[in-house]
Amino acid sequence: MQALHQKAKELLESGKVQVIIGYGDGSGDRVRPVFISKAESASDLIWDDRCRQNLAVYLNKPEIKKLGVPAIVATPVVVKTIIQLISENQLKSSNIVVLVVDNDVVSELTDNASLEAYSAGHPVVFPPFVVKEIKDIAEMSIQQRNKYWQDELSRCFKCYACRAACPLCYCERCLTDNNQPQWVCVASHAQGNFEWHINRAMHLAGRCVECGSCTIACPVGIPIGLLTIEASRIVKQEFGQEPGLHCDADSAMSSFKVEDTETFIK
Amino acid sequence: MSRIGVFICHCGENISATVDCEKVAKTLASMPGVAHSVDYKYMCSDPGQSLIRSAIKEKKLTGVVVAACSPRMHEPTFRKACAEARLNPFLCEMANLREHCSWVHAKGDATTDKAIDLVSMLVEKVKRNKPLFPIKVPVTKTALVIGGGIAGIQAALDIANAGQKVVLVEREPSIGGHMSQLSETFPTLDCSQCILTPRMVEVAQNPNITLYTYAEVESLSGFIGNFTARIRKKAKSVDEKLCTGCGECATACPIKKIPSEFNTGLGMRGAIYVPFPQAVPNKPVIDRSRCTYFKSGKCKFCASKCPAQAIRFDQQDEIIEIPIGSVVVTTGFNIKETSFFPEYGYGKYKDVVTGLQFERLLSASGPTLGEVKRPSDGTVPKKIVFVACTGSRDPAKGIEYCSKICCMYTAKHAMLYKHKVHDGDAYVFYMDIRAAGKGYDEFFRRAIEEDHVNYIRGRISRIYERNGKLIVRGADTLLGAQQVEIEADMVVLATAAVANDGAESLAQKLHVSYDAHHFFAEAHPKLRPVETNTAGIFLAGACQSPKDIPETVSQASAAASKVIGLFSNAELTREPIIAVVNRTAPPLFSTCVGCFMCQSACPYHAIEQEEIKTREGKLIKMVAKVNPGLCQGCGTCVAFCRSKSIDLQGYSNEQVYAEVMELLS
Amino acid sequence: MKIGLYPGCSLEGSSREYAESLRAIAPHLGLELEEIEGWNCCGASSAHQLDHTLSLALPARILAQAEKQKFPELLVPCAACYNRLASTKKDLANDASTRDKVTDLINMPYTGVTSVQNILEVLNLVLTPDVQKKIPAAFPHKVVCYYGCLLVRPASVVHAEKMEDPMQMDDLMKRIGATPLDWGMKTECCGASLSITRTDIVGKLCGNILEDATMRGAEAIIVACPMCHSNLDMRRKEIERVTGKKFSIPIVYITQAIGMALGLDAKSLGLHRHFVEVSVHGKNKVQQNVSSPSMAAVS
Amino acid sequence: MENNFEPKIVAFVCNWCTYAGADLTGTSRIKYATNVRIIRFPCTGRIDYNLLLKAFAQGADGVIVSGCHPNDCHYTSGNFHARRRWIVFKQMMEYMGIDMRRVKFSWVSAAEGAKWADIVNTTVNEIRELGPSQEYLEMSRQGVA
Amino acid sequence: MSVSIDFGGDSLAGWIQHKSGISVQRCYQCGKCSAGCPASSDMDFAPSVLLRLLQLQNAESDQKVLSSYSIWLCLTCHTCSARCPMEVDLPKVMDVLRAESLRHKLVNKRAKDIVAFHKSFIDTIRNFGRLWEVGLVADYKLRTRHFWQDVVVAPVMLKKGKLSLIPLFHKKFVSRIFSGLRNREERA
Repeated sequence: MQALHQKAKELLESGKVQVIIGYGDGSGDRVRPVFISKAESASDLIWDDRCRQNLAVYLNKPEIKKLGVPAIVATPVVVKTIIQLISENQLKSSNIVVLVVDNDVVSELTDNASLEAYSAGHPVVFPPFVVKEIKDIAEMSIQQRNKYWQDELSRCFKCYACRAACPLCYCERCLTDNNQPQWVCVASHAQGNFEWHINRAMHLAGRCVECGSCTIACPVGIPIGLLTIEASRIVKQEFGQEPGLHCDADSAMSSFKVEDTETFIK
Repeated sequence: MSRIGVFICHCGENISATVDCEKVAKTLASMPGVAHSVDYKYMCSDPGQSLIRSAIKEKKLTGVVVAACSPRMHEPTFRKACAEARLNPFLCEMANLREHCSWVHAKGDATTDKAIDLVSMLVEKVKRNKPLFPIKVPVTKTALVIGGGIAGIQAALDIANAGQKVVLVEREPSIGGHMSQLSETFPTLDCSQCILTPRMVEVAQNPNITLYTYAEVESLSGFIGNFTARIRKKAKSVDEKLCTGCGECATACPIKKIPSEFNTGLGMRGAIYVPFPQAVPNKPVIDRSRCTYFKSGKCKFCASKCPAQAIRFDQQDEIIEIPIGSVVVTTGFNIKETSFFPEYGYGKYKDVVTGLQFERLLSASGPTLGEVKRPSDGTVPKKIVFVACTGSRDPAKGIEYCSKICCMYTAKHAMLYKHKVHDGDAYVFYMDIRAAGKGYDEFFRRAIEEDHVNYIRGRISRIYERNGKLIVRGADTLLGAQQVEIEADMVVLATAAVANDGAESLAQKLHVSYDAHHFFAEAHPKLRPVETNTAGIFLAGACQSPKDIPETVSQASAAASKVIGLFSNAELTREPIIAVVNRTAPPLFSTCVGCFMCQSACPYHAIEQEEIKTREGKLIKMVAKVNPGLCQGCGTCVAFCRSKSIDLQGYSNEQVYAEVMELLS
Repeated sequence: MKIGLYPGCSLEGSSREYAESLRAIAPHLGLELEEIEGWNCCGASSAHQLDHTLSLALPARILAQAEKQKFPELLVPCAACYNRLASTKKDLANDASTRDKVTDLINMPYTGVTSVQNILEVLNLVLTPDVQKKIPAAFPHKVVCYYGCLLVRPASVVHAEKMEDPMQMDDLMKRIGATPLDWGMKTECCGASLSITRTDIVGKLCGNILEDATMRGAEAIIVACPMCHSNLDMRRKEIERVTGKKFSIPIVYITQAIGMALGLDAKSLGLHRHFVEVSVHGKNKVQQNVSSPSMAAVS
Repeated sequence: MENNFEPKIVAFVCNWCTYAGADLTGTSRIKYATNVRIIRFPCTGRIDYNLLLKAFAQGADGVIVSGCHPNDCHYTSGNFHARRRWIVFKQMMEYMGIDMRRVKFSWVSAAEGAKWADIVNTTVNEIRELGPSQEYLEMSRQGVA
Repeated sequence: MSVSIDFGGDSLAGWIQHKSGISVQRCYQCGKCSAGCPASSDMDFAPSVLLRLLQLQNAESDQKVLSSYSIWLCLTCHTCSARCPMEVDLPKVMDVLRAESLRHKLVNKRAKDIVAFHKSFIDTIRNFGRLWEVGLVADYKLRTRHFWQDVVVAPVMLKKGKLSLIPLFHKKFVSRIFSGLRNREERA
């Protein structure tokens, strides 16, 4: 942690960055995101196993953007998110300092190549319970899946916490806020919820970096992350493309290969 | 409030025989927003059209639905009628009651119900139609022709002779291309250089043509009528204005042993050279990668001998930018080298040559002055084997197509060989003879019947050298695939014609499509054979697929006529069915967040990145912007846009949504 | 370098000199050979001529055994065995259902981790410049390298670099001071699978090979395959009968050539087992003997 | 038992291939079931999956999506983009428990008039077998209630 | 003369496709395989002619193929497939053809020796686990009654220590494979 504090201090003092997005102590045993603009507060930063939230979500928030050039304390999934954001023209590696901590050594990832190398070396590993959920659903019949999701989604009341927590949901006007035409029913009944969630999955297909922020954010405990994870799984299986690996990759869903195969188009 | 007019056509009895047209008109009349609904026997007839025109005026219609035949048939007719009544033509839609309803269903309520559905769906759509106006773009009347082979020469001359300006860019030091390397041409056996070189000179002298040799296209931006080409003029190291083309420099150059590209490695050239005596321009260039001065800083023999003092060692590459209205791509082809063929010795046998090398051996201007001699020892081959389909039609080697020219030039080779070596034996191994063309089959028959060339149907398995002879192992498939072994003095491989080096990167610079073999793709194989999918860029010759000279020249003239046609207008008019990115009030400016997924989705590279800035020039955001000159209106971008910030005029989100909702209401 | 060894049946029988010479040169090349335990025949060409499953099961058992002994690499000096093992490995890697069927038959786990190496690949690794220093131009003979079929085909199995004109063996020959000649029969077939049943075809094919080699002025034909060796060496009578020509050129295993270059004695290299004598005189000279005395003794 | 159920089917087709192919069905006077209503798009690339959702929500029993064969797209590659979209959409819907047998994807060229009739008839028959669309409609009914 | 041979209701070509995934229809009769085949001149049908017969897909030509001598003369040297422009894996086709020829008892008379040899070979492996050359040749001679063949070579081989008269027994290593295969056949 020492190294992290030192690095943060240097960055702020040198004026290279104006804000450091990192983790700090929260209430109880929890950690919370902190935004440090003063060198003397650098020691508020913490780094341990509890630091898992995907802080990249703050990078595109206007109130954070206002603060100036940011440095971000990055977990592997944050690095992936940043790469994905770069590939979608939402960030430039030259306008951000990415700090990764390995064995109390802090490294700066300052260009696309170093971000990509880091991402390639740190694959996302799901916690066992997620692996189990994925497996359970995969083994269900289509009717069981229908019931499963109808039950789960019936709790959704369209608070859009999932949207707010997702670092890749950065549209300035969401599809749901568009009423000409009304693509997604406003009401949080079964149809409206279904429309919202399948759109979210389709929009994140081949983009979701599987950080799980949406599931954590859901106040009624719907495992909605599974939907976007599935969408990305389909993309990887069918087109061999994974998000968060290449800064100049075309999005899997807006590109194609002549050799793409399917069996259902007659 | 919409005031839609609905016009149900009986199409004689074509529609009314199975659809109750009167009922359709009546039902529609009571639909909200419909101000007028009638049926009539022939809507497309003059009285029918005037029915529409007068209703527009009298009922002050804001939109029209004509329910008749397929819009692919009469949409232009009815839109024109609306325009005549001063209703924007894009406020007129057609419901297809004939092809999609009356002709495919039996008479009955279900059919009439369907007709009602189809019409009401279009009524809901047309309520949301917006007036659209044809897009006009200006035209720069200069054509860029890329590649100075026979295709480029023909295209450039045709365009120039029609009074338009042409910029012709050639990568090599001279124009002429492969045709200048050929000996005689089938099926007439006229001398290739004799017919080509006058055309080359014409190019140089035509005031409408600007010729850049030793130059390449760096990039092309813009769109039809309004391209900008960046051209790199590679340093020739010679001041062309001063050079008189006397050739003293080439004589002076101490380096003499560089394999000549023009002579396919069978002859030599110096480091400063003119590729061949009839070159246009007939001025030398220094091959810097081979020049002693450029390698070691010493020599300058050429400069010391140049009477005009035209050598410029310090010359730099020059980039020029030219506004261009249209492009003709004529970059031609190449052939596979013998080294590509493992079973034929990986190119290690000197007397196994390609067809193009054999052309040089036959050519009077070639390294042997037209005498057929073995490259290894200079003896005259008495037994020679020609192998057709070497690499062509060979999926295992990655080339599944037919190279098209080999059957004919192989027959020509065998024939010319027999004419020159009377006591020689010529064998041709072939799979099929493809001699479709005027006088072609007769030509190849002559090789067999008059010149006694031995044609054997079968492919060669292997060639190897033994005692200075080439052992050729084949089979005669017309004799039960019996093995044939020939001890030949020389073997000529009709190797596959492939896309020219750099075709892929050029295609990417021009944004034109190309196939798996890097041949450029035509817009439609039959009906648009010289157009590309990028408006304003045309193709001719072997860069599109292997072809012979007559076909190449026809295509070049065709492409030229397309350019001339384009240049005959002061400006271009295009249908306004294009995508548009929304613009809103500040601070948002547009709901587009600039993820540019649409950019990779667009087949036409029509989406650009636009910077929205404050008045002080500070960047606020990047948004997508559609170039109306390039957009063809497929709408693929629209379906990708997550925030629905891009929409397609004529098929907008609101319009198609309304259609679905109405249909199932 | 330690490596697993699958000798194969021929190297225990009619081609034991191949095994002998390999074992003799191994220590000089820093090669430690550990023979695989309880190995069986790979099935050679007969198994796949008659029974597809058997032709996979026999090699699979060998590969599984190599895995069991944790050999990362397995040297298979016999070109025929090498080809069968490599092709089985490929088939099992590409087809899960076949793999299940075969592992069930052999009742051994198989994952495909062991890499199968032929003699040329291994020699290429161990015949290093350091070893070369010990043998400057010690084998100063004009030779032709005969690869036959099984070391170069099919390309999908053996990954030969230049299938129609392979150079690995030629390169090894250069390293021991020999002059490999270009010739026309490098990868032609000797007729191996008909060696007992259609000796006339074998005679014809081998005759072509011997004739071309002789015509080019080669002093020996270098081989790396027991099948090729026995056909070219032992079938001289038949070859003479079919072609009407006498050939005296000796057939030398690559391991024997390297052994001679290293100065090892003829006996340890098994040279005495050849039908066509390979005389070693003075400084490792390969002498062409005009008529084979041993052959004469029999006829 | 006679099946009196007449499914409602919406077809989303591209202008250049399938719409023209359906025109050819007409000019060839090949008969097919009346259950289908065609909505014209410039290209399959334009077809938003949300339109399929809306069609089901509005009570469609089946949907046909059809365009140019691969490599035949009037716009070069719109259908390739569409194909990717449908590959993901179909699996995603199935993951969420929606029976995608109600959606028929096909390539019908401008020359395949008979194929179009066949696709419509097959789809109508298959949807008739499946019965009225339930699962999706139930969701939208909840909305009404 | 034509007997009907059953390939599960398919032609022999279809059967080959089913068994090996190879389509004989890919062959366009360029003859490159026949041109390079070392055994072609001894065959009754050159390799490309065999493929042509298969392409015809009728019982008569299928039978010609299965009773041909060619399929047994194929040396599996892969020269054909290495150079085939259409990437037809002819050696693999030959494997299927030989299996079918045996199954339908159509083995060419002249090929009896070759089949006998392969059977002896496999029997030797079955009995000894490894190849015992003396045993193999003895077995082969018993099958074919070619007692005098190789009398010239064998004594020299013995003398030179290339043959061992006593086999080593490694049968246990392969007994499971052979019994497994037999069970499978019996089940089928």
